[in-house]
Amino acid sequence: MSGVLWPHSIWLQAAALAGFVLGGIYAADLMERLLGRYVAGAGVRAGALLAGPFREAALLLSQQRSRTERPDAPAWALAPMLLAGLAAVAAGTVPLGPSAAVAGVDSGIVLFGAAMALVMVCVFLHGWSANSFAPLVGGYRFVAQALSFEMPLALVLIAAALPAESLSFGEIVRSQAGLWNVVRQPLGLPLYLVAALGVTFQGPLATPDAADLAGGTRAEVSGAALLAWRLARGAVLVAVAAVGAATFLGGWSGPWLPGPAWTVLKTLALLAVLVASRHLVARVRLERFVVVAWAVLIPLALLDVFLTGVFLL
Amino acid sequence: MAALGAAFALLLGTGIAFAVLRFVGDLLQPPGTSAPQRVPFAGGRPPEVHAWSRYHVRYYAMALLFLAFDMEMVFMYPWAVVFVQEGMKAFAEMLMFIVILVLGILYAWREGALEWA
Amino acid sequence: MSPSDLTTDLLFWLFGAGAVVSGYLVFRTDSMVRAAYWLLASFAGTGALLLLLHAEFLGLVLILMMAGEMTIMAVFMVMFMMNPAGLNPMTMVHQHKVAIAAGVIAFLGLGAVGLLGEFPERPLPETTSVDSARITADLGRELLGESMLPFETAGVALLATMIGAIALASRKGRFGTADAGSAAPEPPEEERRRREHEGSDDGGHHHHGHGHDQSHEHGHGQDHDHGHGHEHGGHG
Amino acid sequence: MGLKDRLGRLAAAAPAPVFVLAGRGTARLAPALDRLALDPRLRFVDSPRQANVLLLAGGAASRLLRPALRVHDQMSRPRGTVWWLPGEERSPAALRLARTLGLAAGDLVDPDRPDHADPAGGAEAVARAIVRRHRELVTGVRATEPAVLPDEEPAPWRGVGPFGQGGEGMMGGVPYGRPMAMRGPDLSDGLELDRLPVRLGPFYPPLPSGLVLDLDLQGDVIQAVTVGANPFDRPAWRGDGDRHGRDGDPFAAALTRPVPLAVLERARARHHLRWLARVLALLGLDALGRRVLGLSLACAPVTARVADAAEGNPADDLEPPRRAVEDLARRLRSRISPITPPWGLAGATRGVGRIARSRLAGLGPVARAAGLPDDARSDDPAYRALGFEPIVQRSEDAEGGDAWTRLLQRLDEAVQALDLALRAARAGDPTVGGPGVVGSAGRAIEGPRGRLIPGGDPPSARLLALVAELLEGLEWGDAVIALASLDLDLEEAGRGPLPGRTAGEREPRRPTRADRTHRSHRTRRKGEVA
Repeated sequence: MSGVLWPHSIWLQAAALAGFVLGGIYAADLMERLLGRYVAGAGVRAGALLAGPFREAALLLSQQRSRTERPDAPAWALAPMLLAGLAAVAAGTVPLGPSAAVAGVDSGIVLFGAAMALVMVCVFLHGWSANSFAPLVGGYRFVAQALSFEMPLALVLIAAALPAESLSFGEIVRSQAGLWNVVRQPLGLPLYLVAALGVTFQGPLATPDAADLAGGTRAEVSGAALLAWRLARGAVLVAVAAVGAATFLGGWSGPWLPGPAWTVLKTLALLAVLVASRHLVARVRLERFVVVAWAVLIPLALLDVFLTGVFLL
Repeated sequence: MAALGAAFALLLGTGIAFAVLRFVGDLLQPPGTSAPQRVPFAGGRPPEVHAWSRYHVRYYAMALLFLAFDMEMVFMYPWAVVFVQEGMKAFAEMLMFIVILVLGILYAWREGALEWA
Repeated sequence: MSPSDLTTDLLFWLFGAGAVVSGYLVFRTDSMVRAAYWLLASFAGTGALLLLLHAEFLGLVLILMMAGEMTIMAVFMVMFMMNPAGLNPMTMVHQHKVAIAAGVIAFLGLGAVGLLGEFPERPLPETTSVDSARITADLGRELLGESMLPFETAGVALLATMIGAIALASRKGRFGTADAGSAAPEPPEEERRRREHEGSDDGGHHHHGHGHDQSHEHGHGQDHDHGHGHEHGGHG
Repeated sequence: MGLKDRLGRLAAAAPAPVFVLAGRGTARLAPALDRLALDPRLRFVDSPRQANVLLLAGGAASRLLRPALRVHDQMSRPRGTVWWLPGEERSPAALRLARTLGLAAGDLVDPDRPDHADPAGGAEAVARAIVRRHRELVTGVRATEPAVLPDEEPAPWRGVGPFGQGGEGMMGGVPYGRPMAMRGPDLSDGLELDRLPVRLGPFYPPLPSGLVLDLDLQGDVIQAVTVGANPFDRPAWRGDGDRHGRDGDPFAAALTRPVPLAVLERARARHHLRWLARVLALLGLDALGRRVLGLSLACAPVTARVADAAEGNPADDLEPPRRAVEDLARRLRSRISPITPPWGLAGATRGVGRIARSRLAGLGPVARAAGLPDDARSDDPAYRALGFEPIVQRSEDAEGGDAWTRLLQRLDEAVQALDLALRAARAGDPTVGGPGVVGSAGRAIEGPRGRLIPGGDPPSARLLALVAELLEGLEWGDAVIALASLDLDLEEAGRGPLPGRTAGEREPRRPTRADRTHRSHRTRRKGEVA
């Protein structure tokens, strides 16, 4: 059955993955706009809403890319490219259906962890390279944030790997055949979502690109470079949501619908949660977040590993 | 191996696609070169100095804690794979891990090293 | 030679050369951030070589760890080095004779290990499908079996590292700030004389004052004051 | 049709990205500006890099000219300008500037011209002008505006020095045109790294409009603060609004003649909600901020003439915003039900921007947020007749008052103000103020930022004097929130002494306190506020 729904050709698989990620970016943008309009108490026109992301993209593409006086130009150019590449790798580790992931490596959670660790490099470079005050502060903010969420992110994935006896996401999904991890490891998903907000610098953890820095690392960026940055960030968001769906919501498993459809639906559900925080939760004070991440989130993640181990004995 | 190759191809392919995006943008609208346009934005006044400087990070103690923590954590990956097979032995090992990590955090927290300097 | 072998060879040379070249560029760039990330690129190339050797887990973990650690290194180097972005060109290499000698000796030593050391003769199976999951599991069993003692020792050593790092670096503490009751160190006599002699021509066109700017810089001189950067590079 | 045309047509349908420069007299344009902020055809952006249209709102104060031109030149192409220029600001200098920028007649919108006036206070005409400019730019109908400032490096560096990049030695010279930051003492952990001098304003969106700050930072912690000269330098108070009687400051008007209490309280509610919208946007909750901004507009009719407002106050329109604001206040306060958003506001603002109580006398909501029952309305018989009691935040520690209590206080006061306006409508529309308002010993008018005493300093000037001390030692994010929590208005601060003395005494004194620079070493602080 899955063979019909999941193409064998590597090119078709890559195209399916690209469609999945691009569609996810579009859906996330729509959800953010929709919720924003709702919270603002403004009306919605379907046409303007649906065309919005494309118009925005066209606007940015027809705008000049700005430069600063003495930027680190190669690093500035590299940041969005690498970020997008990492997002693609991270999305590639996720099995969309039962038969395969595009890059379903055996050490999937390590590859995902490595990609998310390198996100720190991208955001830091994006802030550093402009040689301007606000982006610089934004870049340094993200380093503090990343050093704090990376441990819980890795630990909850390790906890999910325990019952699967494997580091691959395919096995992690299969290990949830009886009961999803969201029930079996109740601490996992909430901790993962906090870390996911951190790695996508979204909502309360949008500290590097915050309004109090006039846009932070984006403050000096415009045109195609800004479009690239926003697309790359959206791609990370989709990848992180897809990994969450596979790790905690049973991935492709579900009744009635074919596997990939379940992956898409669950990914959309997590995307909605991540995106909703943008309009519902105020930005945190970074110092507070760092202390809370180390003093509360990491111990909770360790507890998650511990409890998982106890249940497996 | 094939999967790793695919991951590498994804990294490379996406990177190239974004490079093309940038190139197309530059074709449509060449990037700015004039001196007044390149002045970093600070609300209408020019900066006095380069922003690049010996930047005083306030979380250096936390960063050092991370270094040790990171190293400790990677041991957990291979251990997680064999946990079910090894049973009690692996559990005891895990306990030791968790105790070490929690002790580290506890010490850092008591010393106020997590707060920013 | 099958196409897959050819690809592997090509990738080997690509990553190997990439690791060497980016390792070289660490010392040829002026910017601390670039130096740190060239080193990261070099490590990533090495990690990719490990991947080609089917050590999937080790290769990926190397990249995972180095991403965080090179960023921390970049942050610390920018914090403590003069001219951190390399706006004024400078050389990152000092004490050439000693450096060359150390480099040659290290290369010969490592090369000797590579050429003369006895490695287990376990060629990869002919099939391309190596069970890297099994390799990771073997590593796990090793950590729980014969290597348990060194492994646990490493764990305790890392705890000691955490405590030591915090005790040294953190100013705050339960018993008051670390510098309470201590006096600032005096610069060495000759250093002070040199500063006075150099006077005000070392750098300031603006009001932040050159007077105290470099008084605590434990450097060697104006143009090549960057030696300590690499001491930070060692922890990787 | 080429790719460029297709893109242009698609981009033309997107909301126009606008960067707003608030010039002189924007208090008058404020209601219409708020309408523009809510307009779905426009999108206000945080940085000129991302804007296609620069909106100059108000007159060109001389100290704002050069900064405005710099921002103009920093915009990415395609760029264009729309100037919302009231008739009385149409000075020769302003017209010269318009010529320099190459503005066409259609790019100048005059809120006083009959064909530009509309029920939205000119907002519609401006929005249309911006959208037209945006469409012309992205479709290539009109050329982008060229840079105005000379194409000069900040300092000559090409070919200078041993490496030809202007630098010398390790840290010296002007590599690529600018020097490097140098080391200096640190307030926090004593590690002497670089003190980065950062020159901000007057158009830096995280700061109050017009505020010019010279900061020294170590990392993101502020080491020293110098408040620059106030760019707004017009001493006139226009309590009664412009010559059309529009959009005056009713609080200032009440110093010279009676003003209906309901008008004052409506204006107060609107003022506080407007402030709240800005703070919410700074904390990342811009969508909620837009809802609050909409509520603020609902509190006061846009073109309310202060002079006419006495003609009855149909208060029915106030009930919906009152309920909405009350609901928001209740949700923010509730500790038992963290079920409803917005979340995290307390965490983001608690403990940020504390000021010693002794410095807060007469500073209205900021003082009351710190637990001081300081409210001029308590002494006013008209308010007493309506059962007015000042709202005071009970703060746990004596040196209270932080951004969080200020947020709650202003929300509470907005509800109270709407309540008072509703009650006033039922109680025969009492008036407040008039020539009987005398100096500090007696009665004063309670403005939205504090006590207005005839001939005294406006509250913003007194708040401005607190800025330097407040910001020192704060992390950047906290500093922005602390500053916003004060609710500074640079134009009010620059206007000089409040009206209300006898006519002969109103010599046009130069604004003094606000105009002087405040160094962070404070010598003349004592007794200034108390």
